[in-house]
Amino acid sequence: MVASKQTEFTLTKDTAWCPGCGNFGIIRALSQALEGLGLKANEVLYVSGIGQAGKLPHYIKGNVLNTLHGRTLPTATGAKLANGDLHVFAIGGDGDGYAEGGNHFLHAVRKNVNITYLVHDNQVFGLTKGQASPRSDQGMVTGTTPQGVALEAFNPLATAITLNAGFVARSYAGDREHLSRTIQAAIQHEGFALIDILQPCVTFNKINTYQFYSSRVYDLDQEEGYDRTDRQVAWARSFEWGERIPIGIFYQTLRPTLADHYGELLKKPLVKQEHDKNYVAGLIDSYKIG
Amino acid sequence: MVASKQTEFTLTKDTAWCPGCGNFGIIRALSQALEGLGLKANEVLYVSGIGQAGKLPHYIKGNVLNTLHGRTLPTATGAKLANGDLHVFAIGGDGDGYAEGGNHFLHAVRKNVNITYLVHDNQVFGLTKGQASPRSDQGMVTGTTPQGVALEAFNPLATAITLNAGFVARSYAGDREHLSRTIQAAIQHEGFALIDILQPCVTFNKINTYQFYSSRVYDLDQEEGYDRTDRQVAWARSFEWGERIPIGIFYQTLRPTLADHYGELLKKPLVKQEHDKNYVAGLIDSYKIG
Amino acid sequence: MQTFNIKIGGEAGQGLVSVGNILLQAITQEGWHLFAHQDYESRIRGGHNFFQIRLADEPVATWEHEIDVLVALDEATVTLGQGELRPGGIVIYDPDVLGDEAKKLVDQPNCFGLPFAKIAQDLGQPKIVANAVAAGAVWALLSEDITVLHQTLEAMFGSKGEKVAAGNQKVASAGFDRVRELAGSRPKPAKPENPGARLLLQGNQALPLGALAAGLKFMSAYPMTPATGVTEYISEHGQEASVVMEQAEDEISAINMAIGASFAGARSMTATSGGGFALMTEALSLAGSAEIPIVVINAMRPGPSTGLPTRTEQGDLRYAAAMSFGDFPRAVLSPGDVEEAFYLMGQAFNLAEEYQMPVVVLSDQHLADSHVTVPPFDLSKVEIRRGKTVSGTEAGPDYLRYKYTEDGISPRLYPGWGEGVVISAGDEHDEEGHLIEDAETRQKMMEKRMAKQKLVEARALEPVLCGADEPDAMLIGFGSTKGAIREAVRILNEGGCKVQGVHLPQVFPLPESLGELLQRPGRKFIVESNYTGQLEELIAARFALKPTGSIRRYDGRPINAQYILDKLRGGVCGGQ
Amino acid sequence: MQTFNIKIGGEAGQGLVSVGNILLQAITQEGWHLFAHQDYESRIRGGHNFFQIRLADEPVATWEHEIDVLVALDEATVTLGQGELRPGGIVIYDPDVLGDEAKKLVDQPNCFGLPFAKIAQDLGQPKIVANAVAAGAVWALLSEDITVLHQTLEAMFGSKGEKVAAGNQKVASAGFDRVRELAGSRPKPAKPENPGARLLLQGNQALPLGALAAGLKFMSAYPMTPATGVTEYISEHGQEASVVMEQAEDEISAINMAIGASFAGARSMTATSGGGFALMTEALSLAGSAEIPIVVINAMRPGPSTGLPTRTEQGDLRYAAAMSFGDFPRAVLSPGDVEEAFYLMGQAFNLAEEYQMPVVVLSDQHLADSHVTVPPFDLSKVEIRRGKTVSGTEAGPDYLRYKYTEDGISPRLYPGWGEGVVISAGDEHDEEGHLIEDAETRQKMMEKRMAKQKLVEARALEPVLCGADEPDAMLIGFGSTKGAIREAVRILNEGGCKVQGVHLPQVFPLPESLGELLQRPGRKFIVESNYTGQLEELIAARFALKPTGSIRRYDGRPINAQYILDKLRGGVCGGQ
Ligand SMILES: Cc1ncc(C[n+]2csc(CCOP(=O)(O)OP(=O)(O)O)c2C)c(N)n1
Ligand SMILES: Cc1ncc(C[n+]2csc(CCOP(=O)(O)OP(=O)(O)O)c2C)c(N)n1
Ligand code: SF4
Ligand code: SF4
Ligand SMILES: [Mg+2]
Ligand SMILES: [Mg+2]
Repeated sequence: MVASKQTEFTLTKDTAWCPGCGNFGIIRALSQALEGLGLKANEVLYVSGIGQAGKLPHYIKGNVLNTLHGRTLPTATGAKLANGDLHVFAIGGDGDGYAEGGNHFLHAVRKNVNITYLVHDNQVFGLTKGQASPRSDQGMVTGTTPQGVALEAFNPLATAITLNAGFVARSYAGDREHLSRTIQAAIQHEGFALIDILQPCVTFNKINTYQFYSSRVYDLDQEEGYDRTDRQVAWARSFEWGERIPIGIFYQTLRPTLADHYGELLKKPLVKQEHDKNYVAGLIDSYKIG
Repeated sequence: MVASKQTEFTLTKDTAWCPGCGNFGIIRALSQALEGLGLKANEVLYVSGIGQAGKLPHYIKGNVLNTLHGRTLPTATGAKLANGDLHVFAIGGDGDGYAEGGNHFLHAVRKNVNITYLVHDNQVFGLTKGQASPRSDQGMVTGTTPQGVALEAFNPLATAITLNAGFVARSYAGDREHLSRTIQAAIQHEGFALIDILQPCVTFNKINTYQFYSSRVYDLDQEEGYDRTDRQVAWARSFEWGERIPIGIFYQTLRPTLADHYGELLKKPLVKQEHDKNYVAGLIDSYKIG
Repeated sequence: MQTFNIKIGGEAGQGLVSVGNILLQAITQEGWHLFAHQDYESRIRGGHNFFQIRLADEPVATWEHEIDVLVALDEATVTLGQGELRPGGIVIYDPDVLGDEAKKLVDQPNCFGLPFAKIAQDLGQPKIVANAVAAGAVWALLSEDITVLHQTLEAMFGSKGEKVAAGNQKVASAGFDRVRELAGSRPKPAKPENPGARLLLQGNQALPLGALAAGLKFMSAYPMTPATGVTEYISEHGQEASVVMEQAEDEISAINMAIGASFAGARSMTATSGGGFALMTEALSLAGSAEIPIVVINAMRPGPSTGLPTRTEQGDLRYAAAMSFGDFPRAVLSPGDVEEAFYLMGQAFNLAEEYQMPVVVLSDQHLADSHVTVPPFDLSKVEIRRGKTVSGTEAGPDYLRYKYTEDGISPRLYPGWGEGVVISAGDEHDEEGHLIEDAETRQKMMEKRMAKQKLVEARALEPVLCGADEPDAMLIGFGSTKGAIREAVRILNEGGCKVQGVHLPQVFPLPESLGELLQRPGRKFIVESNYTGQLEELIAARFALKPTGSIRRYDGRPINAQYILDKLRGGVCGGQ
Repeated sequence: MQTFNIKIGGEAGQGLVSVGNILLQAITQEGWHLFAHQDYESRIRGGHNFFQIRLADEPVATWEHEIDVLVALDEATVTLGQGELRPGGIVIYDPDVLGDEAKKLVDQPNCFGLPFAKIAQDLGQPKIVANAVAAGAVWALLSEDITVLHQTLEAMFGSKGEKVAAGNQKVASAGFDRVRELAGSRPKPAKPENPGARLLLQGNQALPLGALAAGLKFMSAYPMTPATGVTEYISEHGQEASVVMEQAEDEISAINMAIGASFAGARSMTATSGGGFALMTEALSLAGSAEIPIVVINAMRPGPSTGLPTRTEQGDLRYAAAMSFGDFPRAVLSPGDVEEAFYLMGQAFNLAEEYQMPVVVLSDQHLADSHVTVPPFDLSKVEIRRGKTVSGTEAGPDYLRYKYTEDGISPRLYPGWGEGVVISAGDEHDEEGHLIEDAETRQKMMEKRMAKQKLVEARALEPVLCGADEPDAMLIGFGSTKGAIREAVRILNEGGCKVQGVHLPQVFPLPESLGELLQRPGRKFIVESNYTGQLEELIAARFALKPTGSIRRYDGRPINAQYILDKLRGGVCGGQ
């Protein structure tokens, strides 16, 4: 069955992305990662937001829930709590995740549900034609920031580490092997895993291009002495953004997941559990008088 | 006019708070801070959320905008941008600010508008009768968490520091002098200033009581060698929560505020600027043909 | 029907809910039917609140203005409550909490002072047990025999140890004896002959119980009065009932979590009130487009905005019916009482799953917080219909989530349950679930979805009628006005009018039969708790008919029969 | 009226908007009136999009199905566009982008191949200048003289340097000459005699321009198609127009920021589309309760949910009218065309400030993205009325923000402008603005607020009529169907029918005079771009009247006159 395994996650040819978009690198890496782990398409659920990134699940095989702009994380959380057998991905852009979805980002990290969150970080709102996102560099001129972006760019890695996320990584759409490997590690991590993926947007982001990244990124995993269990070190390192930009797993730690907290109840997928009429009958009886 | 100054911010006797509530300490400290700075009630605007904390502005003199649960920060931001002459406070509970309002918290810090944000941190949802808030201790049993809170408590200080807030402080409702001093420093800080105020809720929080805090809090400002301009040190210190709990200004740095970014435009309060009909006439003309 | 009304007033934190609850239990145990409602402020301590119990020899479903016994735990109760006293009504007050002015007011033969706390303390009990003194005092006016009250105290406090129960009993006896002494022997309220077994519970218990009975598997919510009771109920029983109840960071997260769980195959719901509901509406539109079943309880309180958080109103009807942007199938249900609340929850889930759409259940503070005695719920009447689902084998590898079908309902497969994959989208999509741009598919998919709405409309829940069959006048309402309308109809018919009551358990889409009813001769009055007449508007929008008159209330207090009769002022039959 | 239609089709990123814009400018400059609309997919590159220009010798306000010139930048344009060609219509295509099948389709005498890119490159110009080749080619069918097109290119590209402009002109000439060669000399479209000065702009320019003219001071928004144009417009001009435009992290923040600024005294607005609007509705209820003026542009696109983000629909009307939970004063305006869009923005702000309430302006993708030539806007007609405001001195130290007044409008003081303080609340409040719990104040405050709604209703914007005065039939619509209805009415009347067009610039509350119009004899047809007939519903809700027939579209494409006529199929007068 090697043949079938290899084609489980083949990609659709016809996409709505611009030629050269970093999203192609991401979808190829994802496909490679899933096939590498020998997963079946019907075991995988992609919960997507709205944006260019959010279109990804429509170009690869698997279950899909295309939700609202900014709402991938709660929706993915609900789906995973209901059926722990599914491998659940939340997939969206940096606008989706860090602007509209910022509050869910904070609290999904805290909830520590066992899902993998892929953020296609192109540092702009792609689908709406290039406005500033929380990840845009200070000074970047866009349709909504003609005087240049005033705010410091949001640091998702530092924020996740501050919230004690169990798996915090950055990868790069231009490095398929690294990204595929990182996705596999994220899937294998028990708990919430964030991968912020540097994704060149060839149409709207003329600053953070392939060229920009290719000369800057270096792999943390290969840094001698880097200890990804040291939270403070990871936090500090996540601010490095200049001539050198680290990619890799910044921080990893195991914490009880939300499902663990539910104990016995979630030992078996909730959706496969029977309805206990007797318990309800007992509750009704507790109100009975006379 | 000393007499009038002393009564500018006198408090209403009749409140809807429980006797002994930490909110009394906060309102007294606020009144003291404002009078100490010689402010006038009509120069001050309190933008409040919904919750027990959000009732505060109704018991002290000043302009008030009682908004929605969780929406103090954007509303205060809009008011301040429109009239920079107002001293604007955003006032709300920990549920208001870190649950419902979490996204605004992230981005208000980033925007760095010159407002003072007071969070009455009683570690529960007070007004709705004691459910867990993002600040509740792990394991705390409440109406919505009969098995105990599963999540690690949210660390607002570390998060604000991660987002490079310019003024990050914690104070304690039981220490009026400290709180009043800290509020004054926050008002005087140019930019967004957060004070997370430890506030005993005598009705619903039986863990984080006056007794709990009184034996634990110590003043960072009095720690020899503590350097509040060192971001990493501040971040690390903000996680200290046990036998000793630091209060004081954890981190302070000056960054351009959002108003600075608007440059000339906001040199004079927006609301006091005239409407420029000529500019509009010119715009219309730019579409004219024939 | 003979009724008897007890009103207990005091500050928040003084224990009036506790006095109320003791009495509710004992009164029911003793054999009466009852209806009890609450009025409280948006604060935790202080203020002026009350708990009002109406007991009767027949089932009752609304409250009365006039009071037979006023129990004053604070001064305000004496000042405010006196005017409501029926001739011959009795006041039991705590002299230790009254100021001089109030003391003058109670200087009357029907007013009896009992220093509740002092009595308890004198008997060596903690102050908090003063509640039992008050309960005992009231009991003396209800029964010659304190046994049932003692049993109730035993049942309620037994788990806290024998001493606690005994202490409560002792002080209750003291209160009981004292009032018998002061008030002498008086005729007692009439009792039903054979009341049988009854359940005693409130809307905020019946709704979640109905959800559990209907097989709820997942709930996520963010607290908001007056919906919090539902959330806390499911939190409390979730673990044992095999239900996940997860508190969310906000309402947007709450509904989207529930939608995610529902997509995965779990019966899911959330509960909130106006402001939180507003935040959920975007996701309701998603559920409409992606065809994901979801049930939302919106427990209404007076708006706009934060309004009066602890009072009642029916001001979200128009908004709930409009629901969200764009056109998509939906239903809005409006239980009128505790019993209906239980059964309608099952209907809500069935509708949501059979038509794969959002269903809103409109509750309100009056329904949520009122206690009532009802016939025991019949679990065998709760049918769980999950609609057109397919097994993995039936679905096969080429499953189409949005297959075009005649009735517009596409068979549902849960993701991961078969070889085929499930592709759902809020973007416009084709049968498979993938995104489309062309006009033809868009039109077909809209028509597929909206075909479901025709079915929902065709099987809309029928109006619940009472009173005259060929009436001269009709009183029409929805939600928690049901009991008030029913009682007004009874009184009017007893007075010789021919009046019919029409309660609408479903307000959107409205049943066709309502249009037929409205076309019959006779005057029509629409009764509702909002300013603009939102039900009236929905009826006009659907049937192009306007009523004869409107009875509305918008001061945050519940409508009762007397309110309706006062507003009608004879105009309903005879007269004008 | 004589019209001529040009359709340019291609992939996103191929520059068809650029071809379109060049032609729009030149056509207007040459003296025609025009209407141009766009159809594009929710993607940045690829797909199939078009830009369609209708020029005429009279003002035009809608589009036609039939095309005189089809310009194909891609293969799909040839395949899909052929059927729309008028007899004698011409196809200009790029042979280099066609496959064999498509090549067969263009193997006809009316089809002319021009390798746009190649022509540009052969003339030493970059590929991107191919757009000017296409523009020149079209121009050959419009005019004998290329001067105006050359001037246009100079005006558009002059700022990029002389060489760029000259290069564009050179290749335009090549396209022009080539088509004259291939197609020979043909009669040219008729021109207006004296067109005078016209503005050429689109809805997404007229709306923000109207806001600036009305004295906008503050805007905050989060991008969402098709409202983003408004946001980017204010971003671009804000600094110079003394307006703060701040991008928000989400729509909730956007509207609350704007409300904060408005409270502080700045005319404020936000703009969004369905999903974002849903997220804003909670704050609309706050604005209603706290009586804070706010204007929200909701640019509609087909829902439910994400739907078809770049297409058009009028499916949010019901939801916008319901607006939020609870009852509060509000208005919903619906500009029908670019000119009305400009002036209605001023009305929206005046309404919002005079009645201290939220006002929603419903735009849609068709209005937002369509270009049209209109008479120059008259700034002197834009009156800025900020309503009942008081100076600090007038207000005095005891200013009451919610003072009871006869008309329900309490004088507004901006915080910090006087000695008195301004206390505003979304919680129910007293005259001062402090929180209350009692029924009496609640009722009075509701009545004070709702008194304003009566005024809003009494001065609702009148229907805009066209066609016959005593008609046999009426076509009624709102928003961007205005032009289509107007044209259908004209055609029907020219055909001997007596038909009247009724456009509603205000859809909530509806003007009383609409009820009178509807009560006149004759058939009534309601025209709208949604599935369920939302305008029909609002009319029935208000006037209890149902129309004779409904003309609806819900495939995401705009209604035009032909669509209306096709649906009427003679039923409007004579016939059935
Ligand atoms: C509630 C809501 N607000 C706004 C939008 C419009 N919108 C769609 S995608 C998008 C931003 C896309 O940016 P990002 O999430 O970074 O994704 P990208 O396209 O860059 O991959 C926005 C603002 C929407 N669909 N829904
Ligand atoms: C949108 C919305 N959701 C929920 C509520 C209900 N609510 C009111 S106050 C509150 C929480 C209060 O907690 P916190 O903000 O910590 O303030 P506290 O009362 O503890 O001072 C909640 C959930 C609301 N008013 N609006
Ligand atoms: S706009 Fe940017 S992110 Fe979107 S598809 Fe094109 S290159 Fe990719
Ligand atoms: S409930 Fe807690 S926070 Fe609220 S007033 Fe009482 S003590 Fe204070
Ligand atoms: Mg992006
Ligand atoms: Mg709190």
